[in-house]
Amino acid sequence: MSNPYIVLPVIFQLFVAVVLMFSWNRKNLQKLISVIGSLIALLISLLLLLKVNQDGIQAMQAGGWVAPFGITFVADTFSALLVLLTAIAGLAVSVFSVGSIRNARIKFGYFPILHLLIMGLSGAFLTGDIFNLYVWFEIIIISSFVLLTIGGEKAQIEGAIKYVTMNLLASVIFLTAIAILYGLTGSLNMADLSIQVAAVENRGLVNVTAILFLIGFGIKSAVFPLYFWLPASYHTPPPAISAIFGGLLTKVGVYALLRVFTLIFIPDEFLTWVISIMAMLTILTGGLGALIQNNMRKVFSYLIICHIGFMLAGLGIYSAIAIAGAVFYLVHDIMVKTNLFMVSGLIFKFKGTYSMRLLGGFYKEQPLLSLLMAIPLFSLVGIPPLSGFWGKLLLIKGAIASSNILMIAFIILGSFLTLFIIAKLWAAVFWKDGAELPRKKHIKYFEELKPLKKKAMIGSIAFLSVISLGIGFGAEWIMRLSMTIAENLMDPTPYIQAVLGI
Amino acid sequence: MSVYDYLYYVILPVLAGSTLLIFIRFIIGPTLSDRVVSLDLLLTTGIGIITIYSIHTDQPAFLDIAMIMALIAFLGTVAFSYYLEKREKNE
Amino acid sequence: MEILLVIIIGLLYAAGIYMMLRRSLVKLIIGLILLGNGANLLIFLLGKIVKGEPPIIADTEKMLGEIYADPVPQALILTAIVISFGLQAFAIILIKRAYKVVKTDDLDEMNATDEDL
Amino acid sequence: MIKTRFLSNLLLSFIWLAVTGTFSFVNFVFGFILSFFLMWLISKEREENKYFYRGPKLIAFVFFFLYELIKANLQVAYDVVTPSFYMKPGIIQIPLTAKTDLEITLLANLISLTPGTLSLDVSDDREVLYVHAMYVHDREEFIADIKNGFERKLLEILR
Amino acid sequence: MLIAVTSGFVFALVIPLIMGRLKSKSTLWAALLPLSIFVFFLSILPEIQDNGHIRVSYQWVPSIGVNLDFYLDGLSMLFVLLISGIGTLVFIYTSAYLKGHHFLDRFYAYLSMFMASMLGLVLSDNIYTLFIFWELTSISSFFLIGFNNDSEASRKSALTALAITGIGGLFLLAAMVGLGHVTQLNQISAMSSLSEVIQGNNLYGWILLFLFLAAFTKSAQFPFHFWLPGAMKAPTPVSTYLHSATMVKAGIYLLARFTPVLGNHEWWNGPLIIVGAITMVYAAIHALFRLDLKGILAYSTISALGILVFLIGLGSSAALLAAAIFILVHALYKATLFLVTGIIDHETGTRDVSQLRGLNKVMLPVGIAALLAAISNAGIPPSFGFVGKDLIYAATLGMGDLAWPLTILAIITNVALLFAGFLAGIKPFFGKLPERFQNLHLPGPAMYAPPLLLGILCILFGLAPFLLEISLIHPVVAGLTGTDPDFHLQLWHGFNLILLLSVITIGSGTALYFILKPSENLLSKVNAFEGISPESIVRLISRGFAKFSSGWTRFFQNGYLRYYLITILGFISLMLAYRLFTGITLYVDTSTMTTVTFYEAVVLIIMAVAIFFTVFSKSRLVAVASMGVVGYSFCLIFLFYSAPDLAMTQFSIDTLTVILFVLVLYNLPKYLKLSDTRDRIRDGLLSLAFGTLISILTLEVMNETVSKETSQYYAENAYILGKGKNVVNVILVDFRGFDTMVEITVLAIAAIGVFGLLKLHLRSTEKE
Amino acid sequence: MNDYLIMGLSTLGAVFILLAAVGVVRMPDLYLRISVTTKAATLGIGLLLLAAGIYFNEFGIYSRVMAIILFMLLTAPVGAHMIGRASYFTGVKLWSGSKLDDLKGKYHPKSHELSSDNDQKKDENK
Amino acid sequence: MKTIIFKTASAYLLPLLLLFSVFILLRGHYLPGGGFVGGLMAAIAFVIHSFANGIDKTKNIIKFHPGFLMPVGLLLALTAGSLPLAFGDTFMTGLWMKQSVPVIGSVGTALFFDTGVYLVVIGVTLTIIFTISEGL
Ligand code: NA
Ligand code: NA
Repeated sequence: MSNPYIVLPVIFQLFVAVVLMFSWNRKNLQKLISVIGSLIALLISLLLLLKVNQDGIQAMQAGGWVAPFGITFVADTFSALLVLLTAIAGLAVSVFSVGSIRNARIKFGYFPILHLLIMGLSGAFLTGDIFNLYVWFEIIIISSFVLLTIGGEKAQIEGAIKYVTMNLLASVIFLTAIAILYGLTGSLNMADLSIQVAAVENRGLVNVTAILFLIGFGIKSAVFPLYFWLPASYHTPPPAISAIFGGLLTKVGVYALLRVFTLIFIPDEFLTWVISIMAMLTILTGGLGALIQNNMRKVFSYLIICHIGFMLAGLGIYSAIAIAGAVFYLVHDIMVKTNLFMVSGLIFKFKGTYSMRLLGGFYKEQPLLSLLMAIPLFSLVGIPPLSGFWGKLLLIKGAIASSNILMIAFIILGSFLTLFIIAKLWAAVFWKDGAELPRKKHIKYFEELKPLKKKAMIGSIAFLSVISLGIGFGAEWIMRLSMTIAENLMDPTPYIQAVLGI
Repeated sequence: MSVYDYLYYVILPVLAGSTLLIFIRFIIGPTLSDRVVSLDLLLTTGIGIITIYSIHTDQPAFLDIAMIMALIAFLGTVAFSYYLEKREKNE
Repeated sequence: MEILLVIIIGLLYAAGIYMMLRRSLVKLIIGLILLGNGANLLIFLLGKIVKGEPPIIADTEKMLGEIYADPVPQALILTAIVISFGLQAFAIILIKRAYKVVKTDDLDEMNATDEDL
Repeated sequence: MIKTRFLSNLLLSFIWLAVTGTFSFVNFVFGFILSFFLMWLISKEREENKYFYRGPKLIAFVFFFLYELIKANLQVAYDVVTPSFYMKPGIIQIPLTAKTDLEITLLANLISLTPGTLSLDVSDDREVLYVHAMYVHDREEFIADIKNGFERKLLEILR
Repeated sequence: MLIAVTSGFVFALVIPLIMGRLKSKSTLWAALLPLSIFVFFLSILPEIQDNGHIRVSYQWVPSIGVNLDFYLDGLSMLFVLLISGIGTLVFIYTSAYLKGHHFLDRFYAYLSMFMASMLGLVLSDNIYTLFIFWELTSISSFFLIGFNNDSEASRKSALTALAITGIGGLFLLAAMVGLGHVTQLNQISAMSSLSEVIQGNNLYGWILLFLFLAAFTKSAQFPFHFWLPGAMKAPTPVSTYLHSATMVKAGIYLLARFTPVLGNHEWWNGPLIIVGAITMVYAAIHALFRLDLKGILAYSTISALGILVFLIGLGSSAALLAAAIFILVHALYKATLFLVTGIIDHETGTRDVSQLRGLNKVMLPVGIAALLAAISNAGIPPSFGFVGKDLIYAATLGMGDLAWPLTILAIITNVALLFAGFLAGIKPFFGKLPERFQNLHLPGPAMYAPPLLLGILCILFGLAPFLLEISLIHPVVAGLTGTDPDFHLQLWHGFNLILLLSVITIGSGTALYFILKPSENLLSKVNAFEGISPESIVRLISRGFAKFSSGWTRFFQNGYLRYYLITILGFISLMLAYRLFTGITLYVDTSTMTTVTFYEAVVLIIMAVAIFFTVFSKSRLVAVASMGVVGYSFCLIFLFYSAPDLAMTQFSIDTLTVILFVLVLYNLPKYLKLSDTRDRIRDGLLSLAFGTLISILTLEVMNETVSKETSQYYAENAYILGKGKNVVNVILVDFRGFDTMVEITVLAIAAIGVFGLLKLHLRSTEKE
Repeated sequence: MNDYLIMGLSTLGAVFILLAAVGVVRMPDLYLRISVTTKAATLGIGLLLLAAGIYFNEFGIYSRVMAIILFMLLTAPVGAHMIGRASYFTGVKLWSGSKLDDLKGKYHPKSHELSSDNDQKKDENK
Repeated sequence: MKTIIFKTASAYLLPLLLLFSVFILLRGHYLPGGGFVGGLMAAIAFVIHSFANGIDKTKNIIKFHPGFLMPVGLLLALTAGSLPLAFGDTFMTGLWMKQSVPVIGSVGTALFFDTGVYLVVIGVTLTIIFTISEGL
């Protein structure tokens, strides 16, 4: 029952980070280690997913202590899939960093921290212990905090302050919730909690605790009205960092919401109502925000919020099909958002600005690259059969099945706004004739880069684009996974069984 | 009166009362130095409370905390002095 | 005692939040620290507090006696304290850097990232 | 040099025994090895090491000093508790006979530990010690007290 | 069939590669693709005629029923032939029209992608793939409309078109999902038998609404029509292909396709008739005042689309027949007129009708094509248009009580359309050729042959409607009505009311042509009403929306961290309060609590005062020192309550934190009181509320009995299994060692971060 | 016997601490407060620790108690010296009843170098 | 700060505190203490020294950059955690030597793990404090 290798994706990243720290001042060696490490990590996660797919939910008791006494790691399809996606995004960002991160940053620990961030994400996905989840969240916060501020330019600092304040607030709320949960049940193991919480007689207290979790994770996943940190910060760090943030940080909050609100708390009517309202307003807020932005990265930042709303909608509708939709959308979004921030970074390397007003002519100048960039852009829109479409389809199905017309209206609104925004962006950045931009001294433009760096940047974008295309055209595979995941979430018995052996 | 009762009903209250007095100095200041001095003294008194408490509860393990406090408390004072001097130099 | 501690917890949360709502970066971070302290005390309290019985197995015994303080919350708080320390340390240094770069401690003057549309 | 190091090492090993509270040979050996390692670790600052061998004498002096401490404490206590102050405080410059770092430091600390007096600073040329005192009835008398009391006794032990 | 659909996509992908390689100047060969598709489908026409339909199915995403189910019946066949047939001509035309254009390869790519999507759309039997292809038509048309992407107007039109059709597409998705949910089927062809089930479901209304929105936006129905004239910014082949013959008809196709499933219900017929009627009249009248040839054609197209919606709304078999015919009629003459317009534009450089005259003298074949199309458009015998118009009147006249009002609307529309047709097809070619056009000459056959061919077809089908009747129209109507229809298409019905109406139409239309001379003056008068046009209303709405967006965004994302926090905390407090006071009976169980001793009380008092001092102190350092006192008090509480490890750790960390603060703070600016009293009171109340809520919550949770299972396990096994006597430490390094591992990693990251934050100064280093 | 010893020592210790506490509140200037408190408290704690040593009466505890006392003797005066000196820099005033201030003007205002500067004293004596 | 008194005291405090920190580390499994507090003590020893003598002097005493202790400690902890994998146990399973060692008691992976914590904490604290003091 206990599979010691579940935790390998996590441990391995730590190992890579340690090795990177040992090669502190040797930037080229660090690049090599990072890329090779990410590649191996990708392999490991792939094997893990295959294993889970084949043999069902895997659990591992750290230290060999019987659950619920030790820390449990659980790989079900959901977590294994997310770990795999993290590894994919990690590899892409690692390669992209090789091309785009300047040496000064590398000399100050960029790569080790990147790997520790990925470790934190993987750990959060795999852990089966609620306090351990908190700990992983903290590692995510601190590493993202450091990545956000490394180099410490004005904008970065300002963004980081907002970012970290609200995320720490979320942590405190999360910690408070854990304290109360422990006070109610005396347990920390999530599978055990599933049983214990159900047995608590004072449902009122359980409901209050649920609220705390909702808000704690809600802040992390940047939902309305808790999202403010995201648009304030995501556009400030170097694009490689934005990419990993945009792809994964909020998603881990969504993961936690989906996990906790299916395994530990079963939302009552009020809660699903609240979640639904939050989902709708999140979609609205993200969409409206993106609509008026001029900075490309801000547009994507707001779109993250908008699309988090979609995922939250799945939870609000709370049916297997809707949750499958949220999961599918999650999968798609991780790949695409990571890619889009890299795309914006690449465009910046050419033009030296993120401003859509100033940008232009990219299509004329770089037709093939434009075509490549169109893939993530239009995948995001969900032009069928690109990847963004499928999750939305499931969500609408779920909403229809529960006759939730209002939710459909908001999903349509969100999709429409996304479509319009991306089309606008396309028209502005790619179609429009760009003005002659002044060359900025502190930017190393694309044409000044070494060929290897050029290839690294384009290659990572292409890599994720291909995966996005794969998700879209080979939707059946992800669809089945999402369905399995949704079923497992809605009926956690196998999960509990795998962990507690009962 | 057993030694336990004596420590509990006489010594601990005296120490606690001293703490309060010292804290009053902390509150009224008026300078930062005054506060630092009273903070230092608070910690020292804390060590005393811990010592008595370890007798009262028959837990010698608590003495270790006293030991650590004795070592570290001093650092705070040093840091504040460091600060005061640096600030003075900068102005 | 518990009731008093509950009041202290409420006070810590309130104070932490009040400080976070100030305009000074220093106050903000002090607020975060207070808030973290509140959460730690909450964990401590909800693990049911016991006087004078630390979870240390006596020299002659092989397990804890009948009455002992719950070691789990203690371990959790230890982890939480240390983690918060890491974050706080970084945040405190951020004050320094922020002052160097932005030349102010006033949070209201740190809005550039939200303003440019 | 080797001798001083050995003595310092020995002293640290004894402190180890005291701290751990297990008075066994094995523990002593462990403490010795540990101290040796630590000494090696911080050994760059060679000049400081020679002081360690004076450790035992130092501890002896500490016990001797307790007497002075209690006596002075009572004097101050009286002033603290009684409503009015009898004190005549001030900062006084005391010329130093003590020359080495250790001598000066010990003297200063002992003065500080005595109630009513506080070593504020040593001049950069190590000529004088500035002391804040509560009862300065006469400057010269005060200086003489210190020089004949603490400083002389201390130097006797140290030299 | 799959090949037919996908070949377009594949072609789209490879064409940019091929075209670069082939040094050939002519790109005529590209037309082979649509041509072969056309031929292929023509070849299976007899099969449709015999069996009614062909069905092919390929699995794609079977787990949710998204499969490539293709279903070729009469209706699909009609569209397929239009798409591939006109497609062929457009491809040919393009090879000349855009000859030598820098991005011709891309143009072909988009065009074939569009064609493939359109084919997929009309062949799809699966509700989801129907939507997928629908969206693909929108997106490929976006690229086509915006093809001249350095022109701002062009980009704007592309955006508008995409916005309108895009949102419609999303509604289509909702409608389709709804249908799928109600019927539990994915294949449209299987749904007609469930028509009553659907109409009985409470989602029926929603499904209709969504479907209509999809169809109306795509087919440019009032009030969503305005994107279409804008879309005329596209190169003429695009206008021809998308905006007259095919894409705009997708909405019509959709309505027709679902007539058997959703139709025959007042909720279906009513809205369609009303919207169709408004659209056809409104747009027809609009067409009267245009100067721009393309504008005229655009509005007349909208009007024609209105007629089609109107006919489908009428729902009678006569109406459906009329619709089937009119689709074809309109496609033929409108495509011709567009192509002609393209030639005129291409050669003369203007599309202003008031300036165009006498072009017959320089480009006769084009003039002939235009004339033929105009005749068909006018419904003058023996054109195919005449057949169509007759059927329309027949349909309206068959509507019982409403017959006359509807017929009159149809007449008004037709009169205006006739005028528009004349204006576009006749006016430019007759009269005196202006001087500046003297040197023009006829473009190559690749350009004039396609319109000419279409123009000839306009007449040919009028003369011999039977060519189409059995082969094509019959299966279409059979599919739409679900019956075996009995009709005969013929040019001449004898003298009857319908003929009279036709004569009236033609007469008044022709009269109008001679009376009404479009001019700038007139146009500007009409434009005075622009303010209340749907377009400007939508523009107003979208401007309002943009304002709202910006207001909303700035309201929330206002840049002030403290407002963010207030929002978040306010939200938490509300939620907590609601749940606490509605779900829990508050009580406090003091029986299990420990007593307070004097020294504890002192510690708590000190702590409370220190907290206040931390908050209200006027000096940073004092605040920090007070915070230190709070921490040290903590340490004592931990000590009293049996947590020596915690006490130690808290103490050392607290000291370190104070040291860090002290080291950082010495060079900060003055610690000012920055917020005013009102703010402080507000924040104070919020904080107190939150603190109180947490306190109450804590009190309530303390009443619960905790399971001691976990701690009991640790108590029993820490030494026996974990070999340690300090249980907390055993938990930290063994039972929950993983936490500790992560914890030290956090510390390491923080240290690296601090190092980087203070040591790394980017400006002074190399370029990024 | 031990009990009385413990009670006696702890009483003495507590009294010294109380004295320090009263002193810190009552003394009129910072230097006096430092003067009074550092040692009184150190002595008090030493006595309390001694009481604990006697109570537990183990070698390990005695040695630890001695270690703590040693630490305190080592750190307390240094701390007092540090804060006193720093306070002098920052201009913390002496009590008005102070008799003399030899330190006045001896610190170099910028470098904080402290001179022994006997000239000044000679001047004063004249 | 240039004060002989502090300088001299710090020279004595340094070895004392270091010794003490090892003591705290080793006894953590049995009594309050452990790697974290131990590590902090050790770091504080150096911090005091650096306050008295300046960062450069302290850095000279330590033979390597304190940051180097972080990967070393992490690696030690990681190895202690992974070692059981080689014996077919899961990650972090405690392995113990059969016989207990004098002074230290039972020696097992947990001790190495705690030592890893100890080293990391020293490295972290010193890195932070040194970095920030250098900027002063
Ligand atoms: Na904390
Ligand atoms: Na510890």
